[in-house]
Amino acid sequence: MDNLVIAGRSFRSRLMIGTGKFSSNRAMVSAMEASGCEIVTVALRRVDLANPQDSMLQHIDRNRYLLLPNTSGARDAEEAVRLARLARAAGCEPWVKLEVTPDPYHLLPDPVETLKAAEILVKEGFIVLPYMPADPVLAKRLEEAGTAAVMPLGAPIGTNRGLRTRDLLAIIIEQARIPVVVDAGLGAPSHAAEAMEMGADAVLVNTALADTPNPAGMSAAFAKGVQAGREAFLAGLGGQRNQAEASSPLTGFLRNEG
Amino acid sequence: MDNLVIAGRSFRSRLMIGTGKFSSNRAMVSAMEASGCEIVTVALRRVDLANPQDSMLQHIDRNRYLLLPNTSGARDAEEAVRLARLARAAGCEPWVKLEVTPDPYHLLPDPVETLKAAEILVKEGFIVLPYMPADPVLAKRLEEAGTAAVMPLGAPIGTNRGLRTRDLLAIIIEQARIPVVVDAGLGAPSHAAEAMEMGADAVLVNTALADTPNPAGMSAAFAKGVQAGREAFLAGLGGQRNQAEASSPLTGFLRNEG
Amino acid sequence: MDNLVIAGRSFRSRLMIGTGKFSSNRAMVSAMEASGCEIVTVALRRVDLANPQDSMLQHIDRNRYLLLPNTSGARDAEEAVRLARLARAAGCEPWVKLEVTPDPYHLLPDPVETLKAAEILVKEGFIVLPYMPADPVLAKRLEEAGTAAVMPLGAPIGTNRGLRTRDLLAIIIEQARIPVVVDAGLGAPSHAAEAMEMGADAVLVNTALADTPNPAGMSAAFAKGVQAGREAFLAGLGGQRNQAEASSPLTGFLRNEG
Amino acid sequence: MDNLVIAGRSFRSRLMIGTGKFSSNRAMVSAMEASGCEIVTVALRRVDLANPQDSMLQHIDRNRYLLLPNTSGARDAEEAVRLARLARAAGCEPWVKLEVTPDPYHLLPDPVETLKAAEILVKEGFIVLPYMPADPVLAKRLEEAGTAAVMPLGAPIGTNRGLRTRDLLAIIIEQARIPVVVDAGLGAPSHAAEAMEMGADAVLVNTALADTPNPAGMSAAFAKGVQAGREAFLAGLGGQRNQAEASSPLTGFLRNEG
Amino acid sequence: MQLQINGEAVQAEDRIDVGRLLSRLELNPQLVVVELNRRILTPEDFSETALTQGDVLEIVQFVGGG
Amino acid sequence: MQLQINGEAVQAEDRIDVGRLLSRLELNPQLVVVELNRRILTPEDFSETALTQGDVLEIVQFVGGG
Amino acid sequence: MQLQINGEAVQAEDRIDVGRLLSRLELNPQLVVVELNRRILTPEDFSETALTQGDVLEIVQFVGGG
Amino acid sequence: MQLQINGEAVQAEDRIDVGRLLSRLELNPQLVVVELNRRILTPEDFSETALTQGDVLEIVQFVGGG
Repeated sequence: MDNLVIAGRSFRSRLMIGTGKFSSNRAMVSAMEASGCEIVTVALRRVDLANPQDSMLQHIDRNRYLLLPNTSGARDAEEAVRLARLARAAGCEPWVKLEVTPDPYHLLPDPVETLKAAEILVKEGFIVLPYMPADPVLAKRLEEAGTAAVMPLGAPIGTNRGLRTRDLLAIIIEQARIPVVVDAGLGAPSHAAEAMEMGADAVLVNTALADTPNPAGMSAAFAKGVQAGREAFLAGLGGQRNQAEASSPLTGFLRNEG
Repeated sequence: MDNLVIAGRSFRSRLMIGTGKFSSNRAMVSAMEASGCEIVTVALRRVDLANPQDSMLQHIDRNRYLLLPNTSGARDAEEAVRLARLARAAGCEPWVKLEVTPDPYHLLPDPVETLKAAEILVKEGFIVLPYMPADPVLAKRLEEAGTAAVMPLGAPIGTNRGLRTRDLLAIIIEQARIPVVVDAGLGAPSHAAEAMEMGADAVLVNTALADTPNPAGMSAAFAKGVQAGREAFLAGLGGQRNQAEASSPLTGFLRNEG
Repeated sequence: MDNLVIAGRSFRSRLMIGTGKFSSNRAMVSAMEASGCEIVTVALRRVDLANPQDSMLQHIDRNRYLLLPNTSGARDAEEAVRLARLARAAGCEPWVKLEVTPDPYHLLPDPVETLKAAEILVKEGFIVLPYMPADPVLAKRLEEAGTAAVMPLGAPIGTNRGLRTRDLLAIIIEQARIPVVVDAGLGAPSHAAEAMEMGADAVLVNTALADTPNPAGMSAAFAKGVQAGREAFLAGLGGQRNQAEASSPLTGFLRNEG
Repeated sequence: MDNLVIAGRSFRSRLMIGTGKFSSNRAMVSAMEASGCEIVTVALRRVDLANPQDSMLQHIDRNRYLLLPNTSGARDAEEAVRLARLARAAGCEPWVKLEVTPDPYHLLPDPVETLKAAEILVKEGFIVLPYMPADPVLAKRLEEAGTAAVMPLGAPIGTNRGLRTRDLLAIIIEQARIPVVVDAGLGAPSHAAEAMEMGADAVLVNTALADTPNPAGMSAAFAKGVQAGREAFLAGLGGQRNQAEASSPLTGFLRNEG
Repeated sequence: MQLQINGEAVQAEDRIDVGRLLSRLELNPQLVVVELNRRILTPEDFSETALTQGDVLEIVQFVGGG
Repeated sequence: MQLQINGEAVQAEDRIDVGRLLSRLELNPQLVVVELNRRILTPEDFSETALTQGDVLEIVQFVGGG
Repeated sequence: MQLQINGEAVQAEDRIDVGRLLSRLELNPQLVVVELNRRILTPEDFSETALTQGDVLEIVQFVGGG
Repeated sequence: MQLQINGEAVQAEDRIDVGRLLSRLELNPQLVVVELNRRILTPEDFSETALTQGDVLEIVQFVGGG
């Protein structure tokens, strides 16, 4: 079986999904089920005392899905560590999608604070999957710090622009000895397929699944795209040529050459 | 059911495959089966009297696959028409993938001769699927001439470069009232998926399936890629943004804003 | 001197400019002067009897600029030929930018009608520069028909999208024995520079020069971009690498290697 | 005058050049002169006692060119700081192009060590221009640390691949309050022009100038490309459209519209 | 009599010649081209070409175009 | 007495414990996490932890996030 | 007599018909198409079509193609 | 006595100063930088700095670099 293995745990699906921005819990669950995913990210936020919402946890089958709490909202390492600890206290397994994004506009990860937080969380026994810029040197440093995977961005979150960091993702994949999960910016199954064809181990998708009239249909489509890319990677893709090459024989035409 | 319909005939698969360049008939058949395709292209060539090969037809289940003879090798309309007639005489149904490629190096289609041949073959009752440059005006003229579909190229044949004619394919798709089958240059499932996401009705792939250590595996991958792209198109893809958009809530952080 | 030669006539500038859409004749002239161009395109239209405009010809120094009338508005070969004849009757030299664009939305050229009109106009002694799809086979056929140059499109007119037909332009340039002038879609000097680096002989720009707060500044910028690309082409560009290569020495570091 | 100002010092040229890999000092000087550059980078290396070379310094007019020593070869902050101090001791002004590249294969910058070294060197009074990944958050942190500019990479050094980090460069430029100098990977004048059109303040080029049969010609070409991009940025570029827009009038045709 | 000019019906005095028509229309004969019943006229023809009832004329000029 | 909960001043009866506070707030103790003066409480602590004037609490829960 | 088959000169016995020619050439009549002097034959014609000196034949079959 | 220069063992006469060492090595003191036991010397120091057994020197110069 071609399983994804992170921190010794094995997953059949290479598509992780984010649970943000769905129009309803029903839509979220339909996307989760259609995607065949086994890992879903969630965020931690203050309860609104004025009108407490029922928790989305009630809608997620914890036996079927591994909850991967993120540290979204953290602006530095300290805030990220605090959020990770709260998530673990909530009874989650000690897995965390580490996010440190000081800039509220572009929501891009801070390489220095992310590395600092990763070092602390690894020491505290967390299984750390850091969201990071597509920076091959940082990826190696996070790997050395003991993260379970790296999650480089394909494009700024929510842009649906695909692999805008292609060249650097290729280097990260080539050098990594831990799983590479391409996160952020994947707006279409073809984007996810391309990441997998390049040799990524998995992808995480959210906006493209929440932001469509048909979350379940789109999630099924992404699942196939991820699988397509993975199978092509395993089968062995041919390289690109600059010169055409006939797919029909170049002899035996109905004419007498020279 | 979301079927592809060409000339009133319905197909479940939107992946057509070419039978050229496989290392063996066995490899070819394994690719056909793994791809789930229902339409396969073939070429006509002179028998080599010195050493006649057994015909590849013996390996193709005619009840399962529609044979789509191409006119490869034709340098002008007359040669193409002659090849189409020979193919029909061989007992094929009157379907033809019209190819007129005067230049043996880049094997690009001749717009004028292709249109001329299409007009003749349509009059003779052929179901014509012309291979063509990604030229929206030509696509309309072929449609007006009565072709059953158009097959614009994504990139020069055999290059595996993907949708290098993206902008023009989008216009062809937007304007066409007959099926658009993207042909040539699709080198990876992500390329096929992208074509389908854009709204193409089908794709034709050959080199990428023949030119791999694992034709069956690659064909299965392309089948998933095509399906992924189709389902995403039907579900409704979101547009690209230039500005990031959070996938986690932007309120309820563990701090007291301003 | 590295001159552009078309139909035996020599030009120092490789930037042609279109005169459409300028906010005023003053803006148009400032752009022409700043661009250093020697060829400008113009269109023919019915005089508005209700309020006749003064002719833009009064603003163009005919000794300095070669007027290249286009056949814009022609939907087929016959209309294009008629417009070309009218332009010549207006006292222009028999140069014509041949445009046949049946579709009023995308304004893309008709390959068949363009070839037909080119054959007629060449016979009538016109010096024909056809606007055409980026179709290498059509380019050869137009060359064989005796056109003085070919003008393949980089992207649909007015889109500013740059060389979206890159791969096919490269083949056209490689095969052409007449000048290749990239027309339409060039939205920035970098687009014009890229076309020249690929070996194009010249470019034609209009929208990007008319559609800016500073036509003269933008025209000067394009002139430099064209020159930059041309000089780089002549100097000889290096190829792209997939692997980094140090620009500083890889020896003599302040450490004692193993 | 539209000057580039770094650390209060004003430069007319926005093209910096690297002096590595030239076939001869003569070729290097011809490139410097043709480029009109005012800033050139140099590296520090151990003298080869076995056969001491004459120093390249003798070939560079120190009154005309500002020497910008790089810290190439440094694998961490400490090595980079040591090299910067040695360069200053050699009588250079205290400008330094900070490079920390632990990986000898891809020569990509280390974000953490680069920031650490920048903080030290700024305190010691250096004018620091750090070579960095195209990481907008790191760019802000370096700016806050007091660097005089940031030098994000367009593509891995020496690859000639152009702006492969386009989307992130745009964010860096949008956010920066210090000059942004795009460095590494610029292989053609069109790449340099595009960087300037995006609003970069300057570019640094080396490989493309050294690695050509005609360094002087290529340097002149890049100088024009940089100027073209800058002037277009100042004039105001139009946006891209997805729909064509006529450059000739859409009325007054020689036909009577319905 | 009635002429059709640029697709519109126009009244003109009988037997007016093209040259006079242009001046009536305040058009500079140097800056327009005239097509009479699908035949292109040269400026020299203008004054010698008398128009008759129902003639169809196209009068065109150059405008900015790309 | 006054507490600060999620950044807001909240009045509560003296010596209320966290468990009771949560039920007052109609929050399911299984579905929230409570941080008291920057120290994380476990659900077991809730009923044994009495609050005092000025205590700062954060009460958080999981929401959808990417 | 001499025939031209697929561009090559081939000797064959006089008045041989196409059917026999194919078996001589060890070709399966079900799997080839025959064009005689630019006219396409149907399999039924094979045995009834006698060849004569100088006839030009094309014998083609399907091969893999894209 | 023995010195280590640029990572290599080099024999030199006792108590040689840096200035003399450079001329022995045929190096132009204006064009190199010298680091002695990790301390950077200024050109002025060269003649006053006597070397002793085991000193570690780095002698560097500028080369082309990007």
